[in-house]
Amino acid sequence: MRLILDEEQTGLGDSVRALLADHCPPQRVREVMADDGEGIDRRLWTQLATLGMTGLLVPEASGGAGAGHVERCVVLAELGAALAPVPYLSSAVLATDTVAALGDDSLAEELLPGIAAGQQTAAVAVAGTGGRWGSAADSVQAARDGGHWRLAGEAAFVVDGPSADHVLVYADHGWFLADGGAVSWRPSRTLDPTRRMARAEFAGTSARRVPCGDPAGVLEAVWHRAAVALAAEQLGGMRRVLADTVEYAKARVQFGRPIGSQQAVKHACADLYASCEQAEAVLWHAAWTADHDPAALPEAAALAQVVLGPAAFDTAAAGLQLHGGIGYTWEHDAHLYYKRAKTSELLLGTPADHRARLADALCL
Amino acid sequence: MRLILDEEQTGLGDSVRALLADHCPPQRVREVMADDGEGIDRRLWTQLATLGMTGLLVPEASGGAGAGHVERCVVLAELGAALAPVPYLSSAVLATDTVAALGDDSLAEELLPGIAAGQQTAAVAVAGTGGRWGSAADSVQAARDGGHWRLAGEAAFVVDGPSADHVLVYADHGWFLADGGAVSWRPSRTLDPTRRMARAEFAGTSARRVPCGDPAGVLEAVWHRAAVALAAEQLGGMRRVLADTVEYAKARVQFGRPIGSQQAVKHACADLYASCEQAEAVLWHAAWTADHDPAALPEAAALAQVVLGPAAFDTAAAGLQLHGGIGYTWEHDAHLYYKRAKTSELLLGTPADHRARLADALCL
Amino acid sequence: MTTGFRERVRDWLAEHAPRSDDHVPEASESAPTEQQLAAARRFQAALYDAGLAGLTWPAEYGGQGLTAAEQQIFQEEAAAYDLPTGVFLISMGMCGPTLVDLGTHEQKARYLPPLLRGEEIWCQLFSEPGAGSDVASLQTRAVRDAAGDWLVTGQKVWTSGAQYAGFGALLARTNPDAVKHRGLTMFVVDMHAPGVTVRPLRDMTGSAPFNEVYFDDVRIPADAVIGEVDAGWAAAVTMLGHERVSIGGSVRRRYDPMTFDSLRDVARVRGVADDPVLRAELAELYAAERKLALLNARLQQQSDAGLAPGARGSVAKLAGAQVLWQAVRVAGLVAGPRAIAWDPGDSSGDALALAITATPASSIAGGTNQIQRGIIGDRVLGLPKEPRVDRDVPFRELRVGTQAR
Amino acid sequence: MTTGFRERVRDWLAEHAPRSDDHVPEASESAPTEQQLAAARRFQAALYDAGLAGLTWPAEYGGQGLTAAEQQIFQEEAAAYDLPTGVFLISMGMCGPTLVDLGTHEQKARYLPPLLRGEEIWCQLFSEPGAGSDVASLQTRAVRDAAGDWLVTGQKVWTSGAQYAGFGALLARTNPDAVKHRGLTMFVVDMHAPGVTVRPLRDMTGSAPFNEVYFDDVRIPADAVIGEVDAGWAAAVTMLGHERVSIGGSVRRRYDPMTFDSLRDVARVRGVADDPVLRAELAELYAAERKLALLNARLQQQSDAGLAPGARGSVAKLAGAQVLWQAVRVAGLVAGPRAIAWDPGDSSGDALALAITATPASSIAGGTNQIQRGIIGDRVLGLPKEPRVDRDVPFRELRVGTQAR
Repeated sequence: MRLILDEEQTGLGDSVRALLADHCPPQRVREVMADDGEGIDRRLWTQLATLGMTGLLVPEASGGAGAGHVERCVVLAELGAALAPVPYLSSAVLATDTVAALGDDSLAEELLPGIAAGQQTAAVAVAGTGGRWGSAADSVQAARDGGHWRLAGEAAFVVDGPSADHVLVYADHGWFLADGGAVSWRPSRTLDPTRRMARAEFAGTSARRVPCGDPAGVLEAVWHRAAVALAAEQLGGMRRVLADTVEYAKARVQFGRPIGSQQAVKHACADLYASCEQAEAVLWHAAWTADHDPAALPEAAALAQVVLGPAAFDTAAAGLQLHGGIGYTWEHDAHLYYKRAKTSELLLGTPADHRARLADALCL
Repeated sequence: MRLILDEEQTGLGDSVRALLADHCPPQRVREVMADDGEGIDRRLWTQLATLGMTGLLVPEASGGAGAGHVERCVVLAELGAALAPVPYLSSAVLATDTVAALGDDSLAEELLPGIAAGQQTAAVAVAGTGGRWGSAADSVQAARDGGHWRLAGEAAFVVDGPSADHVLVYADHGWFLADGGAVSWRPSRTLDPTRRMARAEFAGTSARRVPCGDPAGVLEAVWHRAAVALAAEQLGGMRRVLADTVEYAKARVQFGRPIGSQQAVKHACADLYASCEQAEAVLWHAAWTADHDPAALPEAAALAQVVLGPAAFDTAAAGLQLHGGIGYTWEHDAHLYYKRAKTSELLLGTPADHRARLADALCL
Repeated sequence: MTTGFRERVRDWLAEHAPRSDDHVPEASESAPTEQQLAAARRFQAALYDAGLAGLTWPAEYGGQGLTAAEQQIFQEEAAAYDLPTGVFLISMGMCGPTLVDLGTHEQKARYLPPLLRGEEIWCQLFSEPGAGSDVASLQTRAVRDAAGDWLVTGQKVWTSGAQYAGFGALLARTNPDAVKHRGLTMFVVDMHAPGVTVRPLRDMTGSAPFNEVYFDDVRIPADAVIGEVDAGWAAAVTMLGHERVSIGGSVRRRYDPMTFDSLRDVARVRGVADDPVLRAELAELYAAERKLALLNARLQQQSDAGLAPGARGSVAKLAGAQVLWQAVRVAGLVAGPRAIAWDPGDSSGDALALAITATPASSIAGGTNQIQRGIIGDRVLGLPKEPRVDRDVPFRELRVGTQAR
Repeated sequence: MTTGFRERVRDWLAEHAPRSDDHVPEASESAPTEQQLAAARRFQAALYDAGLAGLTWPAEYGGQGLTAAEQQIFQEEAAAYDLPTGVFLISMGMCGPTLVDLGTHEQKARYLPPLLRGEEIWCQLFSEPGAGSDVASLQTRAVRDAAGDWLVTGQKVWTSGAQYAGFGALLARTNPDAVKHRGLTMFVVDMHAPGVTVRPLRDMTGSAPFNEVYFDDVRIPADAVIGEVDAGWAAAVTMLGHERVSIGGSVRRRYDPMTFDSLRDVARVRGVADDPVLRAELAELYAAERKLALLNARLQQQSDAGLAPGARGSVAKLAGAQVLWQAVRVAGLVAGPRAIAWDPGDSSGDALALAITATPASSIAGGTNQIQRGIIGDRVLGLPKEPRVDRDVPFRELRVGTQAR
C-alpha cells in the first residue's frame, strides 16, 4: 500500500497545476460560467488532451496513456482545485470507466480513441428523475426496433450531457449507446454554476445495445471508480480552500493584529488542516486500491466518499466563514468552492447512502 | 406556557440550595461514596423530608405537598448540582409516579404517606438484564399462589434498590408490589460512584398484584415523568459545571494571563452557556407541560431527554477538558459530574432510543 | 386604555394591512422594485396618519409619546400580518432611535417626521472593506475645511438600502492621531450630495440587496454631526444597541425550505421519510429548532418580567445560525440530488438552492459566530478580555484590514 | 549487513521476548507491581547484554553506535511483541537522549550505562500544579548556597514512574529576576536524596499511575546541572522534542473496548447490530478510525522517504483524541445501560467503564487538544503567534497558575 506520490506522479501534478495557473485562472472560470453555452472551456480541454491527460486510463492500444487511478487522481485534484470547466469527470472518468467495465471490444475501439484524444466527449445517464444512482433503469425503457433499439423515457443529472458526442445509458434492458445529438436535452438549473447538468429526454431515440452479462455489476464498478475520482476533485478543492484561508488569515488585520493570530481562527485552520491530511491519506489509499487491490475497492471507495464528501463541504463552509463578509460576496471565489462541494457531496448519492455502502462492505 | 419560575419557586430552589451547601458539600458526597453501605445520606434525606421536599408530588391527603412538576424539578436541579446521595429519583420520582399512575387507592394509602414523610423509600424494577426500559416484563414471571402472587426471575438497573422498603415490579402479569427485604439484591458495579444500582433476584418472592387495566400505559406515563425529572437533575449538573468552569477560567493563569481570556477557552465557555440556556428552556417547558398539558407530554419529555442527555454529558466533558490536568484527578469533582452525566444519558434508554420516541411523537 | 388601543390597532390593520401578494422584501433580503417601494411608502404614510407610527417617540417630533406597553401590543397584533415595513427597518430601528437619543433639537425636528412618514429612508454607513467585525478600524476620513464644513473621502460596504435612502448615518475618522476608538465622528449625510456614488454589491446568492458606497470629497455641513465631534464611537455603540434589539425580534414568517416542517415534507414527497437514519436526522433537527424556539420564548418572558436580554441575545443569534447549518446538512440527506440540480421553472428547487446558498450569512452577518461567542464570554460570563494591542496606539500607526494605507 | 541484523533481532526476540501474560503496564497506564518491575529489569539487562539496547547511542557510553536504519528494523521486529519496556520509556525515550545531547562526559559515563541496562530508571520532573501547558511558568526554586550546591524546594506533579525511579531530570527556577523562559535550569536529581517525597496521584479512573513529588530543601551538587545554568528552557525543549517522537510512535495493541471492532462485537452480542441508526454510527466510527490509521501510515511513509513528521505529529494526536471521544458516544449507543452498571466480576463491564473514564486523558495528557491546534497553526501553517504578555516581564512580577505566591 503506497500513500505517497512518486517523483513522476508529483511531476504530473506540477505540470497540470502550471497549465491551469496559466490558462484557467479564476477569471477564466467565471467567463465560462457566465456564458450561456455548454459551460466548457474547449481550448483548455484541447490543451489537456495535448498533454495526454484526457486518456490517462485508456489503454495505449486505444490511444491512451495506460496509466493508473493514482495518476488520474493527481490530475483530478488539480482540476478540482481550479474548478476547471472541462468534461473530465463525465468523459475521462464516468464514460471511460463505463466502456472499460463493459468490456466490449468494438465499443472500446469506437469510443476510446476519440475520448483519449479529447476530440470527442461522452456522458453517462444512470439516474432517473428522482436522482438515485442506477434509477435510470426504471425510467428509461428500451425496445427492439428491427435491427436496432429505441429508447423512451427520461434520465436526469447527466453531467455535461448536452455537449457530449456520445451518451451511455443505463436502461431497463441494460446498457445502450446513443448519439448525443439524437437525445433531447433539457439543461438543469444547478447549485454549482461551474458544473452543468441536464435532463435527457428519449422519445424513440435510436440506440445501440452493448452486450453485457451483468449490467448492474458494471454500474457498481463505475460507481466505485467514480467515487474515487470525485474524491480526488474534492481533495483538490479542500487543499485550495485551506491554502487561501491560511493566506487570508495571515494578511487580514483586525483589532490590531492578523486574524490568524486569534485562537478562534488559528484553531479552526488547524482543524481544517487535520481534516485535509486525513482526507489525503484516504484518497491516495482509495486510488492505490483501485489500481492494485480491486477486491478491496468497494470498501475503499465508499470510505472515500464517506470521508471526503462531508469534509470537503465543511472545509468550504469553514473557509468561507473565516473570510467573513468578503467571503459572502459574489466577487470572491469562496462561494464557488462551497457550491461545488455541496454538489459533489450529493452527486453520487447522499452521505447516508455512502455510509450504507461502507456498512455493507464491512458486513455490518 | 410558562418558562420562568415565579418567586415562590425561586425561593424553593434557594432554600434547597442553601440546605445542600451546608449539609451536602463535595466532601460529604465523597464520604458517602466511599462508604460500602447503601450509598445514601440518611441525615440529609431526613432534612429534605422535614422541608417537605420528599413528597412534593404526593397529594396533600396522603401527607404530601400537592405541588407540581415544576416545583419538583426545581428541587431535582439542586440535587443534581450537588450530586446529593439521596433516593430522590428512585423514591420521590419513579416510585411516587408509578403509584400515581397506577391509580390504586389502597396502594396509594399504603405507600405514599411513608414516602412523602421520607420515613420509607421505594424503588421500581422495570428493566430486565438487557437493560431495556420495560423489559422486566420478559424477565420476571409472576405466578398466582393461593391468595397472593410469587415472582421469579431477575430485574436489573434498579436505582437504590437494596435500601428500598418497597419495590414496584413490572412483571409479565402487570405491576406488583414486593417487600424490599424479601428481594435478593446483587449490587452492581456502576460507572457513577454516587448513584447505586442493583440487580433484583426474585426466587418465589411473595408479592401483591396491583390491579391495573393498562400496565404498559402506566409504564409509559412513568417514563415521561421520569424523563422530565432526570432532565432537571441533568440541568443542575450542567449549571454547576458551567459555573465551576467559568470560575476556573477566570482564576487560572497561563502564559501570563487568565485562560478565560484565550478565545479557545472563552468561546468554549460561550458554547456551554448557549447549550445550558437552551437546556433550561427545554426543561421548564417539559415540566410545565407535565403540569398543564398532559397530551403534549410524550413529545416534551422525549425532547427533554434528546436535548439534555447529550448536552449534560458534553458539558461535563468540556468542563473537565477546560480544567486540563487538574480536572483529570480523582481529587477534583469534575469526574463525578462526567460519570453522572454519562450514566443519566443512558439511564432511561440511549439517546437513539429517545430520538425514536421523539420521532414517534412527531408522527415521523 | 391599552384595551382600547389594541382594538384600534387591530381594526386599523384589518382594514389597511396589504395582502400577502403585495409583499415587500426586507432590506436584507433582496432589492425591492420601484413599485414595492412606492407601496411601502404609502402604507407607512397611512400608518403615520393613523397615529400608529413612532409609538414611543416624542410627540414633539411626530411620534406618539406612548409607552413600551403600546409598542408591545402593536407588535403582537402586527405579528399576524406581513407588513411591508422591511425597507424602514434601519430608519425606524436604528437611525431614528439614535437621533432621538443624541440628535439636536434642529436635527430631530428636521429629520424625524419625514422618517416616520416613510418619505425619507435612512441607511447606516459603518462597515468598510477593511473594517467589519472591527468597526472602529474604519478608514473613511472626514477633514474639516476653513469654513467649518467636513470633506469626506472613503468607501463603505454592506450598506442595505443605500440605493433608495435619502440620508445615511455615517461614521468617519476625524482624528487619525487619536487611538482608534477616539477619533471617530458620526454624521448625517445626504445620499444625493455630489461625490456620493452607490453601487450594488452582489452577494454569493447572486442577488444584490447590499451596496458599496463611495465618498469622493463629499461636503457635509458642521451642523450634521450626530452627538459630539470625535465621540462617534459612543454614538455607534448607541446605534448598534438598537440593532441588536431589532435582530433579536425578527421571525421567520414566510415559506422557508430550511425548517423541520419543510424538510419533513420533502422527505415524504421523495418517499424517504421512513428511512430510520433520516427519521433520526429529522428528529434531531426538530429538537434543535424547538430548543431555540423555547429559548426565544423564555428570553421574551424574562424580558416581559423586567430582565432585558442584553448580550444574552447573542445566544439566540448563535444558536439560530447553528440550526440553519444543521438544516443544510439534513436538506442534502432528504432532498439528495434534487438539492443540486432541478428543472427551470421548478420554484421549490430555486428556493432550496437559495436557502443553501444564503446560509453562510447566518453565521457572518450582524456579527460572526466568533464575535457572538466573544460577546457571551465577555459580557454574559464576565470572562477577562483578550489583551488588546490596538488600544493605546494612534490610529495613524496601526495596520488595518488587508489594504495598503 | 542490515539483513543480518534483522535476523539477529528476530532470532533473539523469538527466544527472549516474554509471553503476553508477563505483561508489564506502560508507565502511563497504571503502577507496575514489584514482580513486573523485576521482570522488566531482567529483560532490559538481557537486551543490553545481547547488544540490542541503545542502538543509536554512542558506544563509548554503552550504546551500539548504529544508525537509524537498525533502530527502524528493531522496531519493526519488536512490533510483533508486547515487550515489557514501558517502564523504561521515559528513561530511554527522553532523559537518555537528552543526556546524550547535552550531558558532560562525566554525566554520560556515570548515568547512561546503568540506564541502558535497566538498573536505574529515570523520571521527568517538569509539570507543576500551576504549570501544565505553560511549563515555563514553573515555580520550583533552586537556590545556590555558598558551597556552590543548589537547594531545591517546590512541587512537581503528573510524574510517571517517580515511585520506582532512581533519578529524575528536574527543571527548576534559578533566576526569578529573568523573564520566565530565561531563568530555568535542568538538573539531575537523586530521587532518594533527603527531602524528596513521592506521593501517588490518583486520577479520575481511580488508579494512581502518576505521582506528586515534593522537594523540601533538597541538596543537588553543582555538577548535576544538565546543559548550562539558566539555559534550562533550551534543555527542556530538547527533551520535549524527544517526547513528541515517542508519543507519535505508540500504538494500541491490547484489547481495547473503544475500537470499532470491539463495539461492533458489543452491538452483535446485544442484538442491536442490525439497527440502521447504530449501523450508521458504527460505519462512521470505522471511517474515523480508518482515516486516522491511513494518516499514520502515510506519515510513516513520508518519514521513511525523508520527510520527518515534526509538528504534523500533532494532527495524529488530535485526531486520535477525537476518534476516542466519538467511540465513547457510540459505546453508549451500542452498549446502552450496560455501560453504566454491570455485575461484579464482569470484566468486560469493568473494561468498558475504565475506557470511558480514561478517555478525557486523550485530549489533555501530552498537550491538550487546544495546545495541539496551536502547534499546528503556528508551526505547520505558519500562522502568526498570539501576542504574548509574559515575554518581557521578570518572572517575579508575573501571575502564574491559580496560587498565591
